[in-house]
Amino acid sequence: MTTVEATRQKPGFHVPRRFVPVIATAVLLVVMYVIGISQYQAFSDPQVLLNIFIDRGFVLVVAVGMTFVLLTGGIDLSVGSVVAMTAMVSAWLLESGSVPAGVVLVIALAIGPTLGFLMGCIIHYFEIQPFIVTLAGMFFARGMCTFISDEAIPIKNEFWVKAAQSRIRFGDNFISPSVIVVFVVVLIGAAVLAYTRFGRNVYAIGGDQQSAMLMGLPVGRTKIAVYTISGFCSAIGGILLSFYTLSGDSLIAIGMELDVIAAVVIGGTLLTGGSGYVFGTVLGVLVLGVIQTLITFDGTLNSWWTRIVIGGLLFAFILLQRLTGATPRARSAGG
Amino acid sequence: NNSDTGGDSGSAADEKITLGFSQVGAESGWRTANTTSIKDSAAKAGIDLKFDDAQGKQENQITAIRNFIQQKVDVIAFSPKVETGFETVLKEAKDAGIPVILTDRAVDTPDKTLYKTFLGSDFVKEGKASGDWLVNEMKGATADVNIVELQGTTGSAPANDRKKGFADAIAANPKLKIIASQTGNFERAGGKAVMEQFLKANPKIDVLFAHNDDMGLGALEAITAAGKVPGKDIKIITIDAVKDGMQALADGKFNFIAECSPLLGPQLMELVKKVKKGESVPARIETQETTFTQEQAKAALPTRQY
Amino acid sequence: MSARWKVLSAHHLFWPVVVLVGLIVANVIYRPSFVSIEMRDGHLYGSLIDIVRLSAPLILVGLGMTMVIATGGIDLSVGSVVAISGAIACLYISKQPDQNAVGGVLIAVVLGLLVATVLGIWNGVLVAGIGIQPIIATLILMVAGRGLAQLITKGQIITINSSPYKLIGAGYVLAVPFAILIAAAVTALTWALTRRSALGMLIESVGGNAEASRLAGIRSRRFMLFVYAFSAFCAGIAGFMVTSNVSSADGNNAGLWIELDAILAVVIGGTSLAGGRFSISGTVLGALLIQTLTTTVYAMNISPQTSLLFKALVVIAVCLIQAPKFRAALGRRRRRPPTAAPTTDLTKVGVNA
Amino acid sequence: MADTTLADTMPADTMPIVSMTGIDKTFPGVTALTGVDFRLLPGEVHALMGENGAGKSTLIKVLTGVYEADAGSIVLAGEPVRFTGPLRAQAAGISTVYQEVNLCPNLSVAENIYLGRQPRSLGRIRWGTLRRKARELLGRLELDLDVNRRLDTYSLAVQQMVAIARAIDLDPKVLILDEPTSSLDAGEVAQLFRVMRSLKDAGIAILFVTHFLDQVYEVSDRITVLRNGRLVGEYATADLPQLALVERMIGKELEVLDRIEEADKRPPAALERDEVVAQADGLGRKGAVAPFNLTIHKGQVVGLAGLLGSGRTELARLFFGADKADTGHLRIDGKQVALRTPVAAIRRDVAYCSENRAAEGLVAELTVRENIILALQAARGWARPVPRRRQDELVDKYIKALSIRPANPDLPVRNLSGGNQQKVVLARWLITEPRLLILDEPTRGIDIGAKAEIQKLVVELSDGGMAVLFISAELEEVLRLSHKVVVMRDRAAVGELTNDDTLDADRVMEVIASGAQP
Ligand SMILES: Nc1ncnc2c1ncn2[C@@H]1O[C@H](COP(=O)(O)OP(=O)(O)OP(=O)(O)O)[C@@H](O)[C@H]1O
Ligand SMILES: Nc1ncnc2c1ncn2[C@@H]1O[C@H](COP(=O)(O)OP(=O)(O)OP(=O)(O)O)[C@@H](O)[C@H]1O
Ligand SMILES: [Mg+2]
Ligand SMILES: [Mg+2]
Repeated sequence: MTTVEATRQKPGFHVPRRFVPVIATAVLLVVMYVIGISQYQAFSDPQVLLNIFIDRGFVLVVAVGMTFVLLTGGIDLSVGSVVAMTAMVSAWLLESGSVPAGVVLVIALAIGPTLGFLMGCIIHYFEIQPFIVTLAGMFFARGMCTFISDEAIPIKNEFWVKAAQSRIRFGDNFISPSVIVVFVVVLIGAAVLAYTRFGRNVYAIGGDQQSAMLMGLPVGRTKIAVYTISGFCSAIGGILLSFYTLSGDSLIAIGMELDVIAAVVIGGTLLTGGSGYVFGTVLGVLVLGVIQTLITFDGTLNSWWTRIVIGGLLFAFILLQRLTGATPRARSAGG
Repeated sequence: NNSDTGGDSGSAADEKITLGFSQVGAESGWRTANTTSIKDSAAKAGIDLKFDDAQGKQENQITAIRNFIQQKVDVIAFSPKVETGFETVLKEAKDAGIPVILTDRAVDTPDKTLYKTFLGSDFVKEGKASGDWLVNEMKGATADVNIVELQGTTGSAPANDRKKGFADAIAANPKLKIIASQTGNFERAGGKAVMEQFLKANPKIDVLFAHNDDMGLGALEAITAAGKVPGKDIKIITIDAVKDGMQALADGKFNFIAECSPLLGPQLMELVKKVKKGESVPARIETQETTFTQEQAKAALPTRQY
Repeated sequence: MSARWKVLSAHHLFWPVVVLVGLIVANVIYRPSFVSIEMRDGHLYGSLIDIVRLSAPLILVGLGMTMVIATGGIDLSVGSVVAISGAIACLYISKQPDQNAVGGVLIAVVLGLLVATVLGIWNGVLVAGIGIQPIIATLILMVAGRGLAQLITKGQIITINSSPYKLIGAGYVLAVPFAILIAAAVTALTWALTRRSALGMLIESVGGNAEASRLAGIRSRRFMLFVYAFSAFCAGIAGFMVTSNVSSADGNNAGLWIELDAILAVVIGGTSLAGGRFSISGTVLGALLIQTLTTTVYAMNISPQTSLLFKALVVIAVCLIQAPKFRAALGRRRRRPPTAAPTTDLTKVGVNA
Repeated sequence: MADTTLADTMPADTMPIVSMTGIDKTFPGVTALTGVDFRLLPGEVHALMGENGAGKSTLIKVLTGVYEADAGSIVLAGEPVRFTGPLRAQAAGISTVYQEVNLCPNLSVAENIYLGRQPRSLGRIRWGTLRRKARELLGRLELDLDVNRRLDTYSLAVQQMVAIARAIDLDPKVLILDEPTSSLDAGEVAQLFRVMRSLKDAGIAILFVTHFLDQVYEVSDRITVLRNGRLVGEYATADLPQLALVERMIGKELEVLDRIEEADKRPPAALERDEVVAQADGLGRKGAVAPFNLTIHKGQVVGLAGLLGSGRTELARLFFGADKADTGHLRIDGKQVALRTPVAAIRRDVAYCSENRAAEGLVAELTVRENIILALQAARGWARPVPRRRQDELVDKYIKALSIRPANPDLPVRNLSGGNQQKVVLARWLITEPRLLILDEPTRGIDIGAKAEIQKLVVELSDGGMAVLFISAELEEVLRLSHKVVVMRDRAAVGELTNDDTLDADRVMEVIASGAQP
């Protein structure tokens, strides 16, 4: 099968096959956006798109981390809980008032990567499946949230409030400072994957871990690093979420891991690892954001129809992507 | 079709009011009744309702509110998932000149100008009403009264507040003791499974306090299966007063229910109209709710809507 | 260490059993009556019975999940299917003039199973027919399915009062909870279906190497279609149990997060998420372990605030001691002197014994 | 016990760069190595020989830290070492091409070569330089590849060359090549040997594993022989005649060579009049094979000869329905069939033994038994399991017939050595008793004894009336076995030669080179 594929490519100009998924997602996104504009006047305001970045920025940051993990063929289910725990810890430390904001920031940002590092170590050294280890991590982080406080804690710290409420304006439109952070994370993530040895090792491990090991690549270090990175991205996401909601709440971001995984996969990353781009992930998050926005703009769906429609749009999207040949046929076997 | 929600902001007073409503989700029958009430009343009051279901996610609620602002609706109302975290977007609404009404839960902010009014029940009060009834019921108790508690979803506001209200009330009588307290996630299945173990671990249970009817109904089955008589051997207090709960109360299986009414719709639509006209409204409006004993339940049951 | 111990502890179910027993012992220490089983009103009554009964839905869902995972897939939609099948059955029964009529209940059950199986086939078509990654393919139904369940119940809890239906999840036959009997029967059936025929091996082959299986003439897609349908079918039965247990269908909460527990059970039972070899007994044990954990939280009155932490710790502990690498590391630390000299003899004895 | 003649084989003044002593390695249930000593000198090509499962690959993996030895010591350049992984070994100057091609299929050719060593400036990978260097390096090996293309779009043989390129470019002190030539054609082997000699002249020590005796004598200086995980001896190549080498590898007397002789006698080629089993009429697939005609008769062995990448595998796959043909027809037993899936082909008693056993042959998780009965079981359907007794019969028979070792049918097949795995795949198809058997490189990576065994088997099968389509990189083998040779070049069948007494390797080469039938 493999030998045949190459021969399908015709000579002359063609888009490299590996970019097809991302391009397909982009095209579909544009189509959806145009549909939105044609249906709802207010949709055409560029602010609608900016709002997706403002509202889903933290999801995007977490998704960048998840992209690393999925590229190695792993999975990280703990992200939602780590996001919540980071926000919770920040709120809790700030509430006590005795810890300066800078220190809180550092502590809160350290939790995610630490947990990620530990999970990575367990996954690598003891060869336990990532799904299980990160599921335990998810329980743990969520448990820590309620353990810290089972009530939501508001944040009144000046720095946080400023980060939450200041707006960077250009013309009629604006973004929040968080969006800048999001863009920085996205750019760094993309650059690391494309232009560093570490980034390429991530792809190599996703392609064939055994081979990567035999080629003398630092498999263990890389695997531990991706979970640490994912933890770090979740921590940043948690901080952004705490900017966004100005509070810590033990029940927030439940089920977020599935949204994030869905976004990354819609963006063309294969769950089996080895193939995908951060830019695709950005598009994936935008797709989910546009779906959500369309539904809100419509404003006539009741609760269950909302879910059914989200599921339906997800299906339409994945189906189109699959049928346009953007994503290769899923390998049924994991290895 | 929705071109009317677009650009022209110079809406005259007699034009149809557009209300953007962000619901938390549809996690329980109570919530669904709440949604239905709001939709029906909006239709009846001739208000154009933009309804959004946040799927239980606060971030979705904020997004929805932002989109309502984008669409320039006349009034925004929402049931905050938690008290915290809405200040920023409320400021944006205020800047855009769109009045906001809170339903069901308040928002924790020092700046009370961010919303016009808060319409909803008081969970602490519900817990307290339950506790007060028990204190009164157990006035003459000579021995310790063993209470088990079925909590709502850990960390959720109703669970926290009802627990607190109840604990405060029963502090009045040191004989009233909570010997076990566990979450049943507001579900019947959870209530049943937890109660089964309560019954096995504690030979003497006198009272069950469940944070909602559903858990109470689940526990009911466990109690019956253990060979005890609910309502007699073990007194049962719950909150909500949904139809099934009221039935159990009328049948003598429950002993007391503190109502938590989801039927905010009519009151909300009144407020929307007032707010739109610029009339002043009180900052806090409590939903009309009551408590039920077994006799009251029998009387009220035939007219129960949900 | 004796040779017999060696053989025993090398069995893939050894450690899960040890942890299960450990949990039960801990419970007994906390409350001695935990293991006592008595007859009450002609029923078996006791915490252990509760555990087995409550784990029945999880066992069922786990069995289906085991098959799916063996093909290298995953099924996130089982929770939604649980809710849908339960909702359909309860809705149908609630519409009957006589809810206690056995015929009506049977029709309700058949209806529920039919819809569940159709949903499973849908998943199977997405995965095997269209080639969508299983996790995403089933995520679609996970999201939309909850909506469907709510659509069926109109977002309300449908309460029914049907003693034949109640039998499924809360009734007793010959003093034993019927749910346990159903779970046992389905387990035996699954075992027979996969291990007495070649089905199990062919599924394992597909999961182990799909391309090699194709070239060996195995119709992989049919098997994939089958496992998703089977998974949904099992979830359908679980849906009856869950709803029957409390005589009501709750479209929102029935089967919520059961997919995670089921996957956990499968993995604890020694089936790899990468596909290939699967173990039915392992899954059953995994489900029992998870339910024991939950019941322990209730029975020991562990505060809701810490119960998730407790669960996290136990899960990681179970997986760690099960991991050969971890045991090897432990063994090395225990046996080897700090100056890491060649460990020839000891290790060799270990392997040969 | 080993008749080690170290003193004679080793120049007195050289110190071994690698010296392994008393290496033991056991896997659960299998003892792979017992007390093996091994010495590798700088500037030599050292052949490691032994039958399938003798422990060659295991010894290499112990050396490079993939496995941890249970006992024994390793000294590298005078320093005792114990590598915890290939990364460390690589850093210490040992560069290895393992038996199974070990590259990342999802990355480009260029990237595979430089993975972990990409040229950088300021930490940023310089892709342009990387591609240029890759092109240069492959150019030195006379490989003309699009370095930007994904590796998995190339055939196994090309992948093998890429792996070798990578290993060479690591600038090693020690280069280990575990069966590098098993999928290469003659030209490429020659090219590889040129490179090996120049590396040797540069003082690099090369450890080389192969089952081709000719290659051993062509390129190696010294030989170490393993048998059943034990050291048999260490010899200077010049002092060890071929027969003696085979004797030491196999441990039996010259029996095996008789068998090879026997296989060499092929039956007269007068089968063209016999019943037609399969007939391709303008069968082809765009981009894979140009339309071709080919008739295979009952009891006939048709050999496919051609250079690497000439499309032999693709042609074979069309006969099996592994890929769908888009032009022409295929007739089997006179009936026109459209093979859309392998299932259809298997139903018509066609069997295909893929060249890529890891990806397309074995199910690593399953046991030897299960792998062997897999195709038979698939054909019977899931509901009719092969009865246990019949399984035992069949499996035992073929474990014996193909001397699969260890002879334990319940071992996971992944624990078998490369050659033994190959035999398992072969056994799988033999028990289905096909009418047309397609063998794509069936003898790759198989030791000399087993190779003779398989060749004999092919002759026997064809005598028994089975039609065989036989692909091998070894022209000799093709010529020895087939009644008819189809020559392929540039994805097209360019000639069909009846294998009578006049046909020899030179003639075939001529056709391959000229691209036309003489
Ligand atoms: N990972 C493993 N687990 C268990 N047994 C193994 C493993 N790897 C190798 N073996 C066993 O060790 C023995 C030596 O295998 P090895 O791969 O070293 O043979 P080899 O000499 O390279 O043979 P070949 O020429 O077929 O490649 C075999 O019996 C094999 O079955
Ligand atoms: N020297 C080369 N340069 C570029 N591409 C090559 C070269 N050699 C082979 N290929 C590629 O390898 C593939 C052909 O593999 P195929 O399996 O058909 O060959 P084959 O004749 O079966 O050879 P073998 O079985 O010896 O690998 C094609 O994709 C072809 O483009
Ligand atoms: Mg080998
Ligand atoms: Mg080939």
